[in-house]
Amino acid sequence: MTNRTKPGTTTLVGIYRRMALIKANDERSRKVIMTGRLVMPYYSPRGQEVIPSAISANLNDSDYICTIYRGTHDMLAKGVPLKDLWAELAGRVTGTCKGKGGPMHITHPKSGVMVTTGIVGSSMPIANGLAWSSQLKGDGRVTIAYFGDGASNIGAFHEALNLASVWKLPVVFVCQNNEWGEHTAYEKATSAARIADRAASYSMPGIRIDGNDVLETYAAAHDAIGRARAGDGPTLIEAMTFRFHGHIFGDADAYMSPERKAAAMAADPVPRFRAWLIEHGHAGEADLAAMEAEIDAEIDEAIDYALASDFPDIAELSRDVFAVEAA
Amino acid sequence: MTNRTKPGTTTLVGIYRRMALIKANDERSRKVIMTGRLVMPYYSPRGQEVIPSAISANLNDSDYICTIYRGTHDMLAKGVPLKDLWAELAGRVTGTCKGKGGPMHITHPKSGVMVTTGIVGSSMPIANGLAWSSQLKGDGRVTIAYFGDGASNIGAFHEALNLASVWKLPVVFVCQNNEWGEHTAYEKATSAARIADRAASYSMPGIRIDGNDVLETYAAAHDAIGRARAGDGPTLIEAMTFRFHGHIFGDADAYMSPERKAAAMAADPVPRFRAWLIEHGHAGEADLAAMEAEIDAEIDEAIDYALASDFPDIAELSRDVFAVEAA
Amino acid sequence: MRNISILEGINRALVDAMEADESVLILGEDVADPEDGGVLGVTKGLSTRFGEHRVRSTPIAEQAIVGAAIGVSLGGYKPVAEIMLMNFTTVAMDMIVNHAAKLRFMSGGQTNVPIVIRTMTGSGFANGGQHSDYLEAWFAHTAGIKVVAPSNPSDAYGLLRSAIDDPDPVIFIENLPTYFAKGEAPESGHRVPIGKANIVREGNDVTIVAYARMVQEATAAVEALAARGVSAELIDLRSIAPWDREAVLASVQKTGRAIVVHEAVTPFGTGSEISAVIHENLFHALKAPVQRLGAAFCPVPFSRPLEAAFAPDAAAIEAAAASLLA
Amino acid sequence: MRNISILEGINRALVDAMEADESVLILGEDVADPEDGGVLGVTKGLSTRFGEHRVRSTPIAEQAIVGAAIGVSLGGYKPVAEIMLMNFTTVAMDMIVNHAAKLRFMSGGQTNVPIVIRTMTGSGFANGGQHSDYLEAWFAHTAGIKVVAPSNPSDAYGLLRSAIDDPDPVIFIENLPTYFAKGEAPESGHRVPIGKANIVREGNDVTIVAYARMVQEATAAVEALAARGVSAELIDLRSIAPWDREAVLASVQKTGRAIVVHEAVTPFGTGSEISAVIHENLFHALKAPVQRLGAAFCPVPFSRPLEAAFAPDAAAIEAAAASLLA
Ligand SMILES: Cc1ncc(C[n+]2csc(CCOP(=O)(O)OP(=O)(O)O)c2C)c(N)n1
Ligand SMILES: Cc1ncc(C[n+]2csc(CCOP(=O)(O)OP(=O)(O)O)c2C)c(N)n1
Ligand SMILES: [Mg+2]
Ligand SMILES: [Mg+2]
Repeated sequence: MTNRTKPGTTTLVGIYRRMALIKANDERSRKVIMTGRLVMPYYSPRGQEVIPSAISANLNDSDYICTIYRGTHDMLAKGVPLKDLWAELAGRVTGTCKGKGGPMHITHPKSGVMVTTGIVGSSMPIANGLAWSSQLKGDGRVTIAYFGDGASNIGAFHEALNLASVWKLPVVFVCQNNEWGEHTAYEKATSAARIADRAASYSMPGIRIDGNDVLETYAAAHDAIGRARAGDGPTLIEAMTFRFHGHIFGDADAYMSPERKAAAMAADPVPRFRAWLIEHGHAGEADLAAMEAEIDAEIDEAIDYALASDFPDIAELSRDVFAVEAA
Repeated sequence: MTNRTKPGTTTLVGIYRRMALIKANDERSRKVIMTGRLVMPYYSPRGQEVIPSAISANLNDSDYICTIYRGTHDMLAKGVPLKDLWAELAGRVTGTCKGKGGPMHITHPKSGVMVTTGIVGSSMPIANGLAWSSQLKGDGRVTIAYFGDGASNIGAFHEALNLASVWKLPVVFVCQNNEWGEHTAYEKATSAARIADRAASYSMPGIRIDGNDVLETYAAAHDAIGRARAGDGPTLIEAMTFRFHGHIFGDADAYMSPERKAAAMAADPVPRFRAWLIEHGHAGEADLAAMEAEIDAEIDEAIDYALASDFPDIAELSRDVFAVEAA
Repeated sequence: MRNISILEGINRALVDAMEADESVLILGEDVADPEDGGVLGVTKGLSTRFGEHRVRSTPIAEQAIVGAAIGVSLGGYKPVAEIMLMNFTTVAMDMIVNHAAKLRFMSGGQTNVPIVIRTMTGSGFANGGQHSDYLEAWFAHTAGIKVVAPSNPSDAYGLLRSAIDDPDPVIFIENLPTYFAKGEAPESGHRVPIGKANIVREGNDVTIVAYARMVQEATAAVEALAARGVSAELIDLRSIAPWDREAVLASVQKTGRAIVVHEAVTPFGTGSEISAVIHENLFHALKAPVQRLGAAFCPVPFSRPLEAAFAPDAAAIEAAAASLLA
Repeated sequence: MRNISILEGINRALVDAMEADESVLILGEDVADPEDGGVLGVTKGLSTRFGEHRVRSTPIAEQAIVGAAIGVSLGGYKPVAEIMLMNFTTVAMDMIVNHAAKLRFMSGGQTNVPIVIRTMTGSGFANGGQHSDYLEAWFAHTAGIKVVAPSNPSDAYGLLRSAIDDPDPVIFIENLPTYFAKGEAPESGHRVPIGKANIVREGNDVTIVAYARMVQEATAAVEALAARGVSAELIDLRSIAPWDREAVLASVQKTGRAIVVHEAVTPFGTGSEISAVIHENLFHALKAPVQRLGAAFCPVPFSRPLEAAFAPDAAAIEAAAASLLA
């Protein structure tokens, strides 16, 4: 790692704050569903905290991301406010999308979260278009397309990476390889030993990194985002990680090797990075504990706010279908 | 080239016969359209004769191919009878498809031509299924999926190659790289320097060959087909060639460099291989001239047969939609 | 006879079809047992019983799935492909519409595509705008493909067996919210002919045509109407393409009034076709115009009260019937 | 005023829109001038005039094309994406239906997708089963997307300008066999409002509703009917979603009889929707049931006599009108 790509203390602590927020938010989400306070399909990103946290530390508010049903971590790392998010999860009119989109379709342009999609592979072609708009305007923005390992086998991945390369778009394709696509193991679905190797098909830099390693992820993102901003085109980053929970809330994970899962959970990147920060003098235990308490309070507040908010009016069914409401 | 993959005289002359047939048939097709005897969309394969001719020399009648709108050469090389073909082009009830499919949808299971498609990329996913049927039956058949360079940028290509590799299917993907997809040059659409390199994305052997060179094409096909038959999975062959005429009959080719085109036509693979055969003592000038005359006569006969055949009855509109005709 | 769920009915139909015919295959995401026999277990036990060569989990690649199904059917097999949710057919429309539906015709009858595409959908589970659409009208508008949508375990079994028997492609639509709805178990080997409706309840005042989950809502409506002294005839269409014109027309001939209910949005939906045909054929027998009841014309909303108001329910059906009779 | 072709009308609309608004972009296969401005030259001259950054030829990758259009529109642009033939929308249905049509609603109105998808189709050019389908009913059945299909150069110009102005996604359907049909040139800046039909000819005995190439066939039929003393009113729908209910209902209120003509197959087609709505609204005013005239229920056949018999023609429309009046 060059010095250029070595983050300073503020940045490192900022990354940790994102990670801690994602972890705490996930734990609360599962509890809130378990206790029946909310009903929603929930795709836990637990275990994948590092990736968007380290990437977002290289992004501005005005940079764009397109993410997927699992992307709560990507959204939080990019800055979607907790209250707006929770109100959306609760289907309330105060939510990011007035409750009409729900967890799989969080949109929050103010923080650059332009599209959240439930269709595997579809974040990538749209990310290209956002990147094209930046290329046209010369506004220096970068677009991140998040997707999973399973999504690297669908047609949209191929079409999008090819176009991005031919048009030299300022986009970074970030594959969060958590080894599973629903219940199917990586090897059973994916013919490439490494997804990063697929970048060669598009004459695009491709790199596989340990997506649970903050410094490695930060550096790879820094390089790729820098390339994009400089007009040097797209990059494919394959960030290795592991999904701690079932594909969707309620999935008991019977298909997974318990040993593999236990090992991954034992190597939980969040406490690991926390310890590293303290060990390397970037933060004190008390500071981090205070930060975590603050996060917990914010989440509490957001949930209370969400659950106290109104549901949208039934009339919303005919609004936002078109610009002008049909008579 | 190993001895194993060096074709003998009968094979070589057989390949030439296919090439001569394709060339003569193309010339007649364009004439027949020009003079208004037939109205049909026509995608000339002129210049691409070697590829299916050398490949088919490695195939049995029972092997399958899936090809595209441009694939008259692929069909003829695989053995679709001229009369049935021409009757289809003329929309007659004696045609391969009773006139209902037309040039873009020639189907002739007896010679293994299972699907001809007008949708870019779609030959590949279907070829996988045919190959899967052979794998299940253990019948030793191989399926060839023909497609163009432009098609290597569409989603179906990616999905099909990945599945074929994961399932180790007995299929060979043959990309006829004629440097153009409609009016768009290879480089403007395709981010890989070589399509063959894309095979690495699928842990599949990939080879770029001179598709206008009979011996090289024969050898590559021999290896790939052998691998497929032996249960060793798919191969991607990128066969370099050049399209002598416009994308479709009537296209004036304004977008092409006249020099490049002239050079390609000057290197016409058909007379070149003809000369080579004579030079190497595989055939005499008189033999080949007689063969060519025979081909011409066969084409004449086929066209006459086609034009003398009846059109299908209007009642055919409601037949073959389902197995049982709707009342 | 013991009760089973729709999900079990589907599972049994697959088991019995695979048992009866070696050429029956299954493919789709997560369908094999190492992958739990599907995210909801619909295909559970099949790969263990019949082998992973006949029950294959696939990559997430719907074009490749449907393409493989088409090709293997051309090679003599009868594949049942699962497209997990109906909205995901959108990435495989070329394979379904340009190929599966057309190869028989375009080949002049030389090749046919005896595949079944099982897919699932339905609002009510808070899955939002990209996971709950009913798109049956698209396929019904496509020559060369059949569409069925059962509403109970026995029909699910019988229609799936018929779909697998069928020499042409069939879209088999399952409904998520009623997967665990129980009903009478079918006898093994039971068939429901494609194109044949089921008169769930006879009546004289109004005909209600429904399918899939809407049959449950309509059943409740019919009971409520009966309590009000209205005799409604309920037809479970079961097959959407082809649909049972004879049964529907005979019923409306008798009642003079009809309501068509579906969960897809109303405009350009299957209700429009059925309404048009009823009007064309029973112009003089009709006492009032046919009513169409479909979902609100918007994407499926997430928020619970919006989702609850999205698709027709028993109350809406009852109200429509009452207004027709007013 | 001088005559121009539909193709020229489209080209001019693009030129004028790009001239008027820097945010208008064009993308699609072969659309730029090094690629001849499209295989038929519809976009000829544009990249030379406005630059290849605004008029971009793409790889053959319709998901990537529509995806890029969606994304760039989220970034503030107004792209016009060309999907060369309507059958190729089948490989981009996810992008069109799950994304373009839904993002405004799913985002609660925060984002919108002001894109135009130009596409071309139509039987009559011997292009066979995979190049000639009319699929407008699919899109009309999708909440969040508009569909238009002009029949003459002036409407082509005016509708395309309106489609580009529109803040929501619009499918703009062109017809191959009438690309070179001439008609009055529009004034620069002309707009045809989306959702507004054109009464091509007034009449009292029967209303004929048509769009795209069927307007030409209907025009011939109307003339033949006039010669027989039948006064037919011809409505060129122009917009299919939303369609002009007011105009159609007012006309049928007057005539009491209606025929709906389209080139798509009849079952579950747009004619079914229009028929259903007419019956619902004019139950008592109708003198006879609405007739639907669509293509034969099969894939588009290649053979010339079959293709000629596939879609409705003037004679069929005339016969339908005569039978309605009999
Ligand atoms: C086109 C499509 N096919 C199938 C699905 C169902 N599905 C939802 S998530 C998922 C697995 C995706 O795996 P991966 O891309 O690795 O992402 P992860 O969920 O592991 O983050 C599948 C198959 C879908 N949403 N879209
Ligand atoms: C999905 C799809 N998009 C676009 C087209 C229009 N089209 C027909 S042929 C062609 C070019 C294909 O180029 P390539 O794959 O190189 O094959 P070639 O024609 O050169 O043999 C295109 C764009 C199509 N048929 N299908
Ligand atoms: Mg994954
Ligand atoms: Mg090519």
